[in-house]
Amino acid sequence: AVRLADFEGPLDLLLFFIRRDELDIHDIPIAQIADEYLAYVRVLDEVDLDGAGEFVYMAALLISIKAQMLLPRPAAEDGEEAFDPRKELVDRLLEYMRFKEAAGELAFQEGQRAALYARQSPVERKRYAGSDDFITYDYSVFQLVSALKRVLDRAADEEPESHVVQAESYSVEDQRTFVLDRVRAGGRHSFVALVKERPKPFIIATFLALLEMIRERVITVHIGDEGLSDFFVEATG
Amino acid sequence: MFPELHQVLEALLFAADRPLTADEIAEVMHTATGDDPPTTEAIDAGIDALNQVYEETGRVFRVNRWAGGYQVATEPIVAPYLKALFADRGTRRLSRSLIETLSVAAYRQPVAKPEIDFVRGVDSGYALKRLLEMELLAVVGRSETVGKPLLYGTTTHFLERFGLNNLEELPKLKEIEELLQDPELRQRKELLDLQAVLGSEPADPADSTESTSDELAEAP
Amino acid sequence: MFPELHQVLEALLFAADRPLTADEIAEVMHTATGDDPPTTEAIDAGIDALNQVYEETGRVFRVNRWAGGYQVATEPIVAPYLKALFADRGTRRLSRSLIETLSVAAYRQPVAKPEIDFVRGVDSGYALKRLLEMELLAVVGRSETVGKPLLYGTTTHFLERFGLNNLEELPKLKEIEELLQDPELRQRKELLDLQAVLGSEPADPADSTESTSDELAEAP
Repeated sequence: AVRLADFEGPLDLLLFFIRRDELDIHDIPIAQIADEYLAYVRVLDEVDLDGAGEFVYMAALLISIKAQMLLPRPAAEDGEEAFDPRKELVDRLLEYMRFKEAAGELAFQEGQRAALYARQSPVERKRYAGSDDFITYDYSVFQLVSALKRVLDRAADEEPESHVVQAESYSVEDQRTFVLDRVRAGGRHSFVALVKERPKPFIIATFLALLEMIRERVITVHIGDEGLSDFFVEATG
Repeated sequence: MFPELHQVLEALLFAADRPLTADEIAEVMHTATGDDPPTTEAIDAGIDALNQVYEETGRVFRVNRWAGGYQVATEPIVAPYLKALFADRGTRRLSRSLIETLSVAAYRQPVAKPEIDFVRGVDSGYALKRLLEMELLAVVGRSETVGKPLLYGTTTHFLERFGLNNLEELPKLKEIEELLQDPELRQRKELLDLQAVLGSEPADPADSTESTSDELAEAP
Repeated sequence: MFPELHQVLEALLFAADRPLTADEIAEVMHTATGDDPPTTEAIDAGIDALNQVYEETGRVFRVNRWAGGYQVATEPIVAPYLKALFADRGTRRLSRSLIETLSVAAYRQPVAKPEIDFVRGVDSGYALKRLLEMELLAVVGRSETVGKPLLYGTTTHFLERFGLNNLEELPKLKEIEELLQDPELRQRKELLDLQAVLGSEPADPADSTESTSDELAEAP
């Protein structure tokens, strides 16, 4: 099964918001971010991705900070810094950013070194044999989740309240076949178009199938001008 | 007729499929001839001489110094051809979650899983397992803290894969202030803005982490 | 800037671990550049040109034509050195000084050199270096004590070599500690005990990480 953490984690989602809205990390509007974070967690929960629990934990933390922010704070004494309930989280985010930056440097180093070919020993070949841990991508997985969220919201709006939900289910495996049939024909396919006017279970299973196939490098993602509202997939060349 | 030192070095480094240390080379030479082996300095000078000849005569390989030893590898100019030759093996780069876990472990070593999990905000169990299997990390002991979790550290293979001679050559971990104020990052932010206007995404995946901080750097 | 034909040939033949045919080479070149590949005759002439340069510049390898393809191999003049390089591959047992040092490191990890030296009563510098090269030990950090010496710990390869699943499977020292209150005696006993176990390491013919002779490891 696909684990979201294989792509990105709860801290990345926070950084995603901060980056998207160009927020000052030292003055995060917690109330707004907490609500939005929760909305994303609901989506992750609905999709039932492995590891969503870690996001739930972070959402709970944000809500607790939000609550603390609402409490009257004692005025700062001279020479003392006012207590900011966000401080611990911000410190953690900053520390995480340091390592993300370092990881970027290492990845660069890895690329430089990878251009130099030495004789490869059998041991070396064994080390990396049959591994699927090499997917690299230059977008945030939360861009994909954003698109999913919009599609799901729209699907919910279109569904009449009284509508009796059919006990129709879609397996991730079926949706793999569904996606493969389309991308094999060639060209880039819009996620929105793939799941247009389909029921929620169909949308979710398709999304999971896509994540799986991205991880296995069966398909490649392109983020177009639509930015956060849609993305495109094509068969990996 | 006996070969000269630089010729012996060349032969050994060409035949080996891993980095050879000066000590190993000295040992091999002693075993082969029974003579006193050359000093580390002589070997190192011999390597320099070889590289100079390679450059002067248009060879497309060089002796590299990494993982505490010497290893011959091709120059970047021929990389596309070797990539094509080894298409089935691929020039595979570690995924984001693996390289992130690896960098936390590299900078914090010896480090236990709970600490890595905390920094990353996610369970790093799978990533650690894979990095151990790839021999980029190794178990190096046990922590004295509650539960005595295993401690992880990087391996010689890690140095080899990243072309580092030792851990001191790791890129310096940036201070937070640096991260938020780096003028280069500011510059890139302008580039990003321009790209946003032109409607294209930044192409370089290595930039994705930095672009996060770009936005922050510009925040009031 | 593009490499010349003979440079591409050199790179491919250097990195390949088997003979390459002219057809294979042509295909790789076509894949890498998209251009029409060179003819078999052009490739063969390129090989001749390479060999001539190798001879003129004193290289100790030549491109050989065998098994229906081309393969680089070293000249007979350096054969004794390569024999010495590969002779040590395989199943050598660790020397006594290496085993001793490894024992102390295994039980005390993460441990700094001064502590190992103290326990063994001799300088362990060389032994440590060899154990690091064999990837039985790895640097896992720095001590907080004076001089911030490096800390060493055992690797996954250590576990593999000694057939242990994890460090918990190291022979327990508890009984000994109960018996012997004298700390110095305990240390001696600790050594003997581990040697007894580690000295019976399984032979592993697939192992190629340690390729140096043990005799040198015994040197003072």
